[in-house]
Amino acid sequence: MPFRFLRLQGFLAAAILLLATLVALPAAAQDRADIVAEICSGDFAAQQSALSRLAGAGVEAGSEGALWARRIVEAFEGRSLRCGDGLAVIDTPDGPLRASTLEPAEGVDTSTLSAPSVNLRLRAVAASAGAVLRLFTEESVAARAEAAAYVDRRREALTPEILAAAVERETDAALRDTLSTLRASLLLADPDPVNRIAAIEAIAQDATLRNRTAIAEALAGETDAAVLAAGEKAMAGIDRTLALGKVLATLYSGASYASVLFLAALGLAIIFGLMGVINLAQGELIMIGAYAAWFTQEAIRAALPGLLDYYLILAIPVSFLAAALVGLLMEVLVIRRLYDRPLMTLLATWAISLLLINTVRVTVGSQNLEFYQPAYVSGGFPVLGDFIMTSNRLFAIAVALFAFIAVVILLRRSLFGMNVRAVTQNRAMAGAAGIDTRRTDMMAFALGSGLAGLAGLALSPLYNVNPGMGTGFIVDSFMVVVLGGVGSLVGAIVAALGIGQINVVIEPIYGAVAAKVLVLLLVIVFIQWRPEGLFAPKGRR
Amino acid sequence: MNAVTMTAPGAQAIQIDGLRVSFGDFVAIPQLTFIARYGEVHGVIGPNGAGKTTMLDVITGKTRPKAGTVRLDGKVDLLGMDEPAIALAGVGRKFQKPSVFEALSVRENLETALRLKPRSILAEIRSWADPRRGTRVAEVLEEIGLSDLADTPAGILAHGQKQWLEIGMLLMQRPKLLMLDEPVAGMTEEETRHTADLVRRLRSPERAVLVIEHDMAFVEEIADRVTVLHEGNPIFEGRMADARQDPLVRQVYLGR
Amino acid sequence: MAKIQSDARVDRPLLFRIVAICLLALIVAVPLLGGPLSGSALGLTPYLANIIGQIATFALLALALDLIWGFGGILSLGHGLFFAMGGYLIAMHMLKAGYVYGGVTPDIMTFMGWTELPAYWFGFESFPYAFVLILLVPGLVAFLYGWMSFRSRVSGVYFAIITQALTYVAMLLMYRNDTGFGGNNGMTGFSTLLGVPVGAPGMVTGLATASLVVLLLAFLACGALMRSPFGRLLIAIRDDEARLRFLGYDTLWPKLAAWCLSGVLAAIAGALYVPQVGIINPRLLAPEVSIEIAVWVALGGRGALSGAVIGAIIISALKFWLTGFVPEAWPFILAGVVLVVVTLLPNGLLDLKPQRLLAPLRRNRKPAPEPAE
Amino acid sequence: MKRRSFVKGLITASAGSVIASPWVARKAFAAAHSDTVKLGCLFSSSGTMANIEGRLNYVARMAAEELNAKGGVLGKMVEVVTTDPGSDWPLYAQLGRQLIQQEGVAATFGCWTSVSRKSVLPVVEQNDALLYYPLHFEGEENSKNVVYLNSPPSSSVLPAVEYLMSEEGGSAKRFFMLGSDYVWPRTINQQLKGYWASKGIEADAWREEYVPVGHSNFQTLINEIRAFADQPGGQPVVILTVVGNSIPDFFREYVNQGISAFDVPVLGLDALEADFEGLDTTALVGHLNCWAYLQNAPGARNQEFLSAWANYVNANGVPYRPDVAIDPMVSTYDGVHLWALAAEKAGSFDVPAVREASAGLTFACPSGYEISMTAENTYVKRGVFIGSLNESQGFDILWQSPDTPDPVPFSPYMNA
Repeated sequence: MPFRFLRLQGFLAAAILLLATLVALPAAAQDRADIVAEICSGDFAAQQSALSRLAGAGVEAGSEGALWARRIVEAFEGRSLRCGDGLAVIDTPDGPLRASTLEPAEGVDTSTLSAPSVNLRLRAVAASAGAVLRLFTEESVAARAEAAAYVDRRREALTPEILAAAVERETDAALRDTLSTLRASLLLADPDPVNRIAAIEAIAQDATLRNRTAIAEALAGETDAAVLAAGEKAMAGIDRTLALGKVLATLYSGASYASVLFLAALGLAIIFGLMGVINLAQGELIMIGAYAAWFTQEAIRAALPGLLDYYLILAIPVSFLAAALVGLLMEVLVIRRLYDRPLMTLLATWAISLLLINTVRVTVGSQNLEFYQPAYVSGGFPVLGDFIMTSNRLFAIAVALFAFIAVVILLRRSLFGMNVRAVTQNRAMAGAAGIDTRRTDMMAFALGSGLAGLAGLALSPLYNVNPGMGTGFIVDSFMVVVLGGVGSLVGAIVAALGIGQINVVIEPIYGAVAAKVLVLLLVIVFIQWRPEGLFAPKGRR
Repeated sequence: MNAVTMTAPGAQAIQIDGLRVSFGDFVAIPQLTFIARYGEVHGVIGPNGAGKTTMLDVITGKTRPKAGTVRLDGKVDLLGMDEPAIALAGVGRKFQKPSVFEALSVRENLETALRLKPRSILAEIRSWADPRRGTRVAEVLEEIGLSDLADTPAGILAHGQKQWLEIGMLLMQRPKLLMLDEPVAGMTEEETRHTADLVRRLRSPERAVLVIEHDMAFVEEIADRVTVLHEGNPIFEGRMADARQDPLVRQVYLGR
Repeated sequence: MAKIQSDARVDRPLLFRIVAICLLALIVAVPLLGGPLSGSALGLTPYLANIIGQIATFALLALALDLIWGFGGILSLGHGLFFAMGGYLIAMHMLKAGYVYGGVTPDIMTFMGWTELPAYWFGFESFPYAFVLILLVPGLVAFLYGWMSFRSRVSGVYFAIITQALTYVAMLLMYRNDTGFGGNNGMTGFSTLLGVPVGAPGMVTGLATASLVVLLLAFLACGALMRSPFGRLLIAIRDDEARLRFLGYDTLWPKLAAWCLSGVLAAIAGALYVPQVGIINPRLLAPEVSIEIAVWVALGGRGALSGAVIGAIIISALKFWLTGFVPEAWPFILAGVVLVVVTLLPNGLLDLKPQRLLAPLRRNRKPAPEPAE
Repeated sequence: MKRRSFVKGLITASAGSVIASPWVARKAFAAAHSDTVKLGCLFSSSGTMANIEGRLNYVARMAAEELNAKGGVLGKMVEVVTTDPGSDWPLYAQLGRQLIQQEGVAATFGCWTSVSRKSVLPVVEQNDALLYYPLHFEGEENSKNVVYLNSPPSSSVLPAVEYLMSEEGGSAKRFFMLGSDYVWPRTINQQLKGYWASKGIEADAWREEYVPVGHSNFQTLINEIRAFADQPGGQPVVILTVVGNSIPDFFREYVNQGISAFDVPVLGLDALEADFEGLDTTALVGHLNCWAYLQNAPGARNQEFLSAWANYVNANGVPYRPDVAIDPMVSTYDGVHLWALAAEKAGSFDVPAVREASAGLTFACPSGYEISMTAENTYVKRGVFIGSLNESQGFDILWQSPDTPDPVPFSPYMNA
């Protein structure tokens, strides 16, 4: 269509003109001063164009220019670039530097200058430009690869020309391929259909909904049959991956929710399931575990800051023991007297939960605790399509598995486990056989409490940690234990997975509350129908 | 010690055929056939886990078997009925642990125990104050020897007295089949002797009495006939004196 | 006052009479001191009259729970559900009546963008209709749930936990605005009750007196019922349900009857409570609210009607006083009370007979039995 | 220290129970201190709102100390009576009744959520009392018994949304509204939908979702946000009206799923400096909020306020951070001073007189604006800030209004 072609030509001409100005500029000192002045101008459009020019600095001026540009961009982003009275300096700990020359600015009082405000748009362009400049200035391949991955996501300051230059300069073969693909993907509106097809194929390599939308939008005005065919094929491929990713994401969400439920319920499965004690303070033991983790973090921060990254691991015994100790005290002081009166235990443990919540509240305070999030519990990694595996939930799943295996081994293989099972099956016989049943009760209660503490640790990267955090878990965890079958650990894990999975399937359709309501009602009705739960312990009831 | 004379067998009160009970993988009773007759006191003995209590659970409707039949008077199929219906059909059971209504007086316990067949519960509780009921209560109080304690709350009775009260509650019902699960467990010698007297008096042509017990001497004293159960199988049936001589019984139960 | 029959099993005769007489005295005193004599030295401020009225509804609620827990041995940790039902139903009546007759648009219509109230609000402007529903809806819910649970022999701690879960479910549902009962906001801004503006001078003392009257009537009626053969049957169920079944009683129906009665009483308490506080929201369905009801009964003494009433009065009066005054201390006091009762006074304050004051030193006291698992 | 106040509480409680009736004690106390005037506080120091709401008790006390240092109001010392409604909405009504009827406070400062305000409203109206409410809110209410210290949507939310839709703000075209399920988010979103409809934006450009108050698991919802954002139709934004502890929970999951403010910026209408105390905000930089005060507000008046707060925290062992100040704190502070000004002007503590004297009063707010009370209703005219979250858990000012716009209680977009 000739008209369309003309328009495209016009667009291209404009683009080339713009490019020409871009490429021709940044070398001279005067240009640098101009760019800085534009950034300081406070005029949105001027700031945007200045940042784009900075991004192109590496193409023309090589490393030296790129280094300067990077310095400016980072100073702008970090708000250490200060402007005022026709002056622009970078504030550094060693004193201000003139922005255009990076020479010390003697006698400039930075407090009279202000940082230009960085709105979201400018920040995006600046971040993109910064990453582009890292491609040109970083020495290590890894750092450049990291920058490449970043510009792949943030393309505001990216042009095919810049990438072409980057590809040319690149020494690492693998990274060069990555950059070439990236460059190809920028040519979605290229006049050459071959380039457009290449762009579609490059984009389709990362099968996300966002990229599918990009291809679909590009195809909207497409006339070339080959490009259309390539686009349809690419979109079909993305659709398949997305569907698979969605299934995986649902499974993962379900598993992660199940791990939370299971962790919260595991201690209860011991205390209620094996010992028959209704512990309404179970949620507060979770809270104690989380607080113990926080105190560990603070202790490590103070004493061994180098190990701070590992505090969640180091806190495992601390959280476990802290909650176990609280549980032990509960058992010795109160619960021991009430084994024959289950309903009174219920009230007593509720009172203890009230005490624990409020003791923590008046001693530590009611605000959320600040947790340092090491790399292994923050962020996530894309797996397939739009499915991102978040690390904090992965951590919870790992701890849940670890706790499950440890408890199974403990109960099946250790003398203590044998004692517990003997006492729960026939208290009198176990006592006659020489087992100290009181001590066994005490230890089993402490174990159940300790496991709740462990749950607190594992949930601290996921939930707000404050004195009331435990109250939300109690109904859910009872439902898990009762549904699974009292006394059955396998039952608890199956019940948790079931509840978790059903929940995440219903949630997107009817919302979080309806999902929870439906699941709870299902469990309640199920228990009416089969009071012994999914996995009833075998034997006479 | 009086030897119990063996009388001619009466009509079958309860008849169990081909009974099989299992819990999950655990088979409590593989295949049991058992008969208790009117006019007899029938003792059931066996080591722990022999399936004695399980058998009572099946008869009273507490446990559902996997296979087999349980008939009362040769015609009433108890397996299709729930616990209250079985009780109303004439099966009374005393639990191992004394089970009385602790907050009610001895008299009220007995009044409550008289539950008549086709009436509604509402009609029943209205008639608790009926004078005719009072007569029956007085009889039973006499029978179990608690007349003096009639207005005492059951909760403060001694262990043995509670057991007798519970037996008395069953007597109120005039059951066809009376089952006593370890009636003398935990009793003093004096109480045991008193209980033995009571149980002997319970023998009547309209009633079959089934006693499950660990105490050999007690069984020997009261039972006309004993069945020895081992892992759910009857390995002996006959007189207690003969049971003591039986090699198989000696091996599994007495032979230590 | 007519002769009050007493039965030591149901209550301590003297205590029962004392409580009844005190309630009667309050019924006379509150309207006098809150009305004509409000200016005198002993005069009641509206604030205090209101508190007395609220506490009366709590005592009624405790009475309801004691029927089923103290006498039937069935612990419900979900009585907040019935209480809230009564409250919501009366609130719906007051809002709808204000809307239809007074032209006051309920907030919920504004922020939900509704032009009319949902269909299930139909007829609520009529008090008789609302009143019938206050008896019917909780009764029906109690019946359905009780029938399901008792039939499948869910009992003891299972029953307690499942009632709690059920209440929790109701709370989640009611917190949703889409459910149509005001969500988190609940209902407030009532304008009239039975044609009288809620801000009218006699309203506070009137409601308080009404609550006291209902409490006294319920107290006497429950006392009579528990002394009747039905009460004895209920006690027999508590003491040994299995024994009773093996004697030929189908325990489903007596339990169900007591459970429904208890639910309806709790709903009546809720219907009296909400007009006095002027707001209801799903908070009443929170698990800890229902547990607190059980604490009242446990403190006063299970299985004694006067105990339940006294327990509710003591704890809620303490709470009213302390939450405004030393808020941090209240949870500690409540928790302390529970722990002391549970470990040292298994039958609640009723253990505090003069001759039992040394009781904690004796080991072998027998707590009231709990139903066999 | 909190602990000390607890011990003191226990002692007082046990001492108090010796005295037969609490109201006797109270009357005796009041008689002995007849040279004081009482102000009541209804802010929760426990429950889901405690983390942010609790600090307002202390600000009210601080403002009262300032008044007392200058000789009190009308010659009387100001005494602040605090309560703890425990984030339990009906309890606000109960305690409000206690403050007004039993304590006889001259004015009450209280409530964060609109639910709690709606709960107290009948109480203050029936007793003709004054409630100073320090939060920006949904409007649609104009009671003569409430002083609305903060802004209705027309002068807070709408400017911020307009900014997001402007070229500079990122030309937002599509909107994901996520809120806690109660009156404030519901009403705000109603108004926004009316506003967008009036701009000719189609209904398929927005989505509306609600979670229960206190909701913590945002995994599924953030998946949905991502799916919404990746669809065609232009720049998406999230209008976040969740409250309390849900705010940090939301942002934590947002970061973990790798969504940045560049991709989908979040306008957190209730998000404050204090909500991010427990979070590492480096990955959250650029998300937005809008308030009538931000801690980074320029001007000496703000520095004065900040150092007064820091001193007060350090001197009294207040369990909150000395270096964090949030809008509702400033609004409460303004409220106490506005009340004092009105009482001085009226020459009386009587509610009708104070209310009448309030019209037209001005006060130099720490935000840097000269705020003033409207004459035709009990709203306060304030400036507006749009903030952008920075690395250090604070908000940089992106935009601020040139003056103090007139508050519009009833939105024209409400049922549009």
